[in-house]
Amino acid sequence: MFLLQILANGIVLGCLYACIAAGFSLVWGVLNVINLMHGSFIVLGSYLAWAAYNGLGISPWITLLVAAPLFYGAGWLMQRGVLNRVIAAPVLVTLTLTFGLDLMLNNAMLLAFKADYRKLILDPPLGTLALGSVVVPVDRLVAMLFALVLTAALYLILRKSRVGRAIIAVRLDRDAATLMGVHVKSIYAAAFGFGAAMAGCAGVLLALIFPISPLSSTAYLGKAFVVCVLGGLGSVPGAVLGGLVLGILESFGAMAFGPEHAVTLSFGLLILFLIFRPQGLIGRRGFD
Amino acid sequence: MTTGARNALLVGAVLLLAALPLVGDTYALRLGTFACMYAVMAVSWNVIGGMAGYPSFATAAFFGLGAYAGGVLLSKGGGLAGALLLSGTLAFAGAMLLGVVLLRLRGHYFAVASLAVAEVLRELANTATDLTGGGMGLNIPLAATSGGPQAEASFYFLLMWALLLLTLGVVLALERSRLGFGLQCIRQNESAADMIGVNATLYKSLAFAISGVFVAMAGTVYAAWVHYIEPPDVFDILFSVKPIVMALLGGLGSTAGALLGAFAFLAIEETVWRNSLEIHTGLLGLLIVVLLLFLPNGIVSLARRLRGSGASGG
Amino acid sequence: MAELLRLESVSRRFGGLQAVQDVSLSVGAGEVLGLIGPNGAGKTTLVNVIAGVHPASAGRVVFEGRDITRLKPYQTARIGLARTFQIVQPFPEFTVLDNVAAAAMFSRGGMGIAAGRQAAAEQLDFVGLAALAERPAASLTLAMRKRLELAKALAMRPRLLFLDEVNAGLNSAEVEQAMALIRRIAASGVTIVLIEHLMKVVMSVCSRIVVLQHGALIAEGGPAEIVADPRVVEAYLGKKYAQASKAGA
Amino acid sequence: MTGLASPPMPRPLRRLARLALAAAACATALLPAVAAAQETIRFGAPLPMTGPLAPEALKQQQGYDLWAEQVNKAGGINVGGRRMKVEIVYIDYQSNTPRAVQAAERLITQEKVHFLFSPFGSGAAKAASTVSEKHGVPTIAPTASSAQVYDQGYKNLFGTFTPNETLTEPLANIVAQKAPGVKRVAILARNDLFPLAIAQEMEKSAKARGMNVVMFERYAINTMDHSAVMAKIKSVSPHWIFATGYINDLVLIKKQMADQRIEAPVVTMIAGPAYQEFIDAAGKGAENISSAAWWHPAARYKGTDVFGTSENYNKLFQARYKTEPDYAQASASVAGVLFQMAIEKAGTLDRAKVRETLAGMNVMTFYGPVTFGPTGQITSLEPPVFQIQNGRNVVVHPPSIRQGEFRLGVK
Repeated sequence: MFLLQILANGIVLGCLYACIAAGFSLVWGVLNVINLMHGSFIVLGSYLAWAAYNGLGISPWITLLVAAPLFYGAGWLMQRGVLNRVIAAPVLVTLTLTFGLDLMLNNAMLLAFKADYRKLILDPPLGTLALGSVVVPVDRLVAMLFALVLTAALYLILRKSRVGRAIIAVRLDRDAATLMGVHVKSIYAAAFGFGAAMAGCAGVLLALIFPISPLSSTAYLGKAFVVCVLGGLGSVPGAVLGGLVLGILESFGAMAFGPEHAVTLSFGLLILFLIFRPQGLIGRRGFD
Repeated sequence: MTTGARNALLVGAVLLLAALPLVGDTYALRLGTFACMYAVMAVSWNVIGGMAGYPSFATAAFFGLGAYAGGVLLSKGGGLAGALLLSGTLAFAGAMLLGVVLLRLRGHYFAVASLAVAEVLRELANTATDLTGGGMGLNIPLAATSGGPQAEASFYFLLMWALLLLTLGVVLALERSRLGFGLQCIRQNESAADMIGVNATLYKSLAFAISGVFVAMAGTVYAAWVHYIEPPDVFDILFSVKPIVMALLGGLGSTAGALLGAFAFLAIEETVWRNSLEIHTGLLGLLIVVLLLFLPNGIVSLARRLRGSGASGG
Repeated sequence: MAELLRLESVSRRFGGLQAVQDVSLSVGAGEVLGLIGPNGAGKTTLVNVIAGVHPASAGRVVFEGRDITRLKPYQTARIGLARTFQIVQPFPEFTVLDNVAAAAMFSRGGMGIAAGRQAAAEQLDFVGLAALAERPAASLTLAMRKRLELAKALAMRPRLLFLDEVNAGLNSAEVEQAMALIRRIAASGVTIVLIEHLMKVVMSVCSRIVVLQHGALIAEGGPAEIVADPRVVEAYLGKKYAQASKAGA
Repeated sequence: MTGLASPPMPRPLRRLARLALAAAACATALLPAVAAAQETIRFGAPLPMTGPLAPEALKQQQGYDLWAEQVNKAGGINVGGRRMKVEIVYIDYQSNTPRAVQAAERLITQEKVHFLFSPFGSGAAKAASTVSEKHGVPTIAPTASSAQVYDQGYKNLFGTFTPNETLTEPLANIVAQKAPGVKRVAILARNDLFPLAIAQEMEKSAKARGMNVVMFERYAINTMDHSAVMAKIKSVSPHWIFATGYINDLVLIKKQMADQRIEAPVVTMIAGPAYQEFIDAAGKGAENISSAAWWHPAARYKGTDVFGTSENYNKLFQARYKTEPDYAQASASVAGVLFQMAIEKAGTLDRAKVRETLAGMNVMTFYGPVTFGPTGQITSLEPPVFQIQNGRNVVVHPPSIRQGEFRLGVK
């Protein structure tokens, strides 16, 4: 029955949402900065994949490996150069500042790539896979798997690596971390770098599925917001859970109320969670 | 120069603006109307953002609500006065109700929730097709002003200008009132304010409502003025961000700063838009970044710093 | 003397932590009650419960015969209950005068800005801060800030005043001045509950003392009795000293 | 008022920033535009050069520029014996309707243009028409087909797209004739003025022929993922899927239909398949998708305008832009042509006279026969229906310019 199909759509979409939101949630959780450029970073990642594939014939899977360090570096520099000045500033300043930066980034992309929609069409198209009555496009499936791998990688980095532990320490208690000899400024830069890298890689994956244009950055940002609040701030598993919940809810919601209500549903959910459960589904005041 | 003198100077300047219809052509009047509209938004936002210290991104929601509430009444034959009254009361009541729930949040959470309110309202306007025309937009009939474009442009300019005066009157009185004093307490230390008897929930909701009522009325005037509105235009996120940039440009916290910031912002935006076809959005972004990084206290402090005097204005 | 405040088996839990446990207590009008106990005994939490910052999980708080258990902080402030903060909480950008004026304006009866500033000037004279009226609160020394807290509390024309470690961090000369001030406040008819660690202050100012440990009331009585009570000594200094004091007494 | 802590910053940089900002702040915004040179006729063209509608704006600009170049090459417009050059003044309104209205007013009052082209699309054209009506400036809308655009009783607004039903009626006829088995129709429309209006017309045309509209859904602007509604379409198993939107919406919808292996005997999309960009992006999936538009390069009209015949227009366009023209570019060019013919016939630049001539016009152009109805919308076109067959648009109706047979089955 097609309910299975809707569930499958919801799950695949949910994993993509998780990948979109994980980096955003990390930056918001650790730096307490809402990065409105997150959507544009994702679109930039898509352009990278498109340019690499159409220009140099490099397949998106390889571009993925290149995108991670590239965006990490870009994010690191942007944080040290610009955002570090306003880290302690009230939310008003940081939110408006990233809004201004996003205007610049979006306009630059518009000039560089023109506004027409670009499409990354794999030469041997991956086609679709039928599992019983459920039909799933292979490109989305592969993108979903990579998305999960990426999110898991971020989770492991935060858990196992030195810089990851430092990021968590800063998130839990900035002053205590400083006393432990953690160089907070470079940790902020690292966290922002990881956030940007996640966005860039998500962009590469999304290039396979959606048309690429600077104008879809707001759509990605909207999803990142909802998933991040749903799942719980700064929590990677929270992002995965939030993504899945949103993906499934949107799929079934669109069926029940009609597709044009999907946006209303997601933002309505956002408000409800902000008011009644700001720490999200599984997020805690601390870290997960 | 004390605050009182500076406020009087600025209100005087606004009064002078009334002469624009005599001297300006329809385009100058259009710019003047936009300037007054931006000023109403910036001054109103300052009540919740500057005075109470709650970073509201709901200005677009109030503007869109006013545009559609007033627009629907006008398209069904209602008078302009009735439409203004309707959108004003709707915004005030809506803000009070919403405020009780929304204002329990603080900082980022409040900012994001207020941002989401505009998104939800826009989608509701988009889907309630039979009431609002949905994605097909709403026709608002040409108001019965006889006379050519100059007369109509002057009419709407003076209407928006009068709304600005009303807003300034209320907000300047508020600034010196007990409510204004209480809001300052809340901004500086809300728990201390609680302990000395300030009813923070009520005061914050009142501030949120006042920050919405005149913006909604401006939305109605806007709808009557352009005769055709679509949800994405009147619920545009820029209507939430620009007033904040104007308040920051003018110097956060003071009504005069917001007013000055609004006119300065319009001048910059118009110059940038007029002279560069391709990169004006980018330049607007650059303005915001430069402003926030190098001039956090806005033009008011700029003037003071340029004079190098230690005058304790504001 | 008439009973001003009565706690009927009040307790407060934060998740698993039982911060205040079944406290029953009554405070007479005009008294200076000392509320003492080791750190973390739940003294400040008890005050927060009474003031409505954290509503009681169980039991009742009765003030002047009226049940105020469910009232919010701003409501208790308006019926004559005032408190100072352990960690000083000024309005940084306001002047000293406006800090006190705010308290006068929004508390009992409430008044306009001008009247508020007038009342504030009087309170500043009373606590000796008149000279610093126009200075921003953020620029005051710790001792001066403590006095500002006191002035703000007095500006609320309280009937019951909670002083939460007003003397913490002050040197001996400043403590002497603070004690003189507290005596003058008590003399003006305000009932005071003094949360204090400095025994010198407690012994000389308080008419009755109540001891709290692990959120529960373990002793009540005059200053002399309390000091000798083994349970109190044990709570502060541990068992060994308690036996010694019992043997020695 | 200490406000926010100002960041640590080297002194010179801060002074530089302060000066730059102060200069910008007092730059006078109202500096009047340079006085218009007398010997050129200026046409105002507000376009969404940035923002979501940028691809569509590019097409309009190509149509206008081609016309202006041809006219100036032929010596300009003959205004009562005097030859005058043509100049098109562009303003970008960032796909934001309020700014489109402001751009129109700026073109009229500041740039002193003689005549105006409407901004892109039905919504913005309608909003801007109020300004040109107030100033009495004849305006031609090359890309506004919904009747609702012309329902405000304005005299100065003309449109070169015939109403939406002139597209849906021939489509419904052909499908009823060629595929009598088609009974169940699923409609998916973008929640926007033109796409929604034409979807509603489609519903009427389908019901008029006894077809059962089993689904009518709207999708929000900027929707990225349609998989939910695809599942719904699959559940109603329609014979005919009718989707409306702009190029990127329709490319996305076609791909996601293929993603879920949705097939149907007839799939029609409006305002997408006519464009080469759609065919390139949709790839093999575009095979047999039908559509309709107000003009098609296969047209063979003999006009009395500067381009003359449709073939000549194709040739000139191909030479200039290296691709075949589609209806959007042709409509923009004919808007210029109609202004030219009206000015030459009226022999003056007087706006009222030119408006009179336009209203009463009955001419043949490369774009087809042109007469305007009472509301200003053109009524004389017979929009061709076409289908994508092995990567090319093939006209299947009207019979006069037919290039191939209507085929069923879209994978």
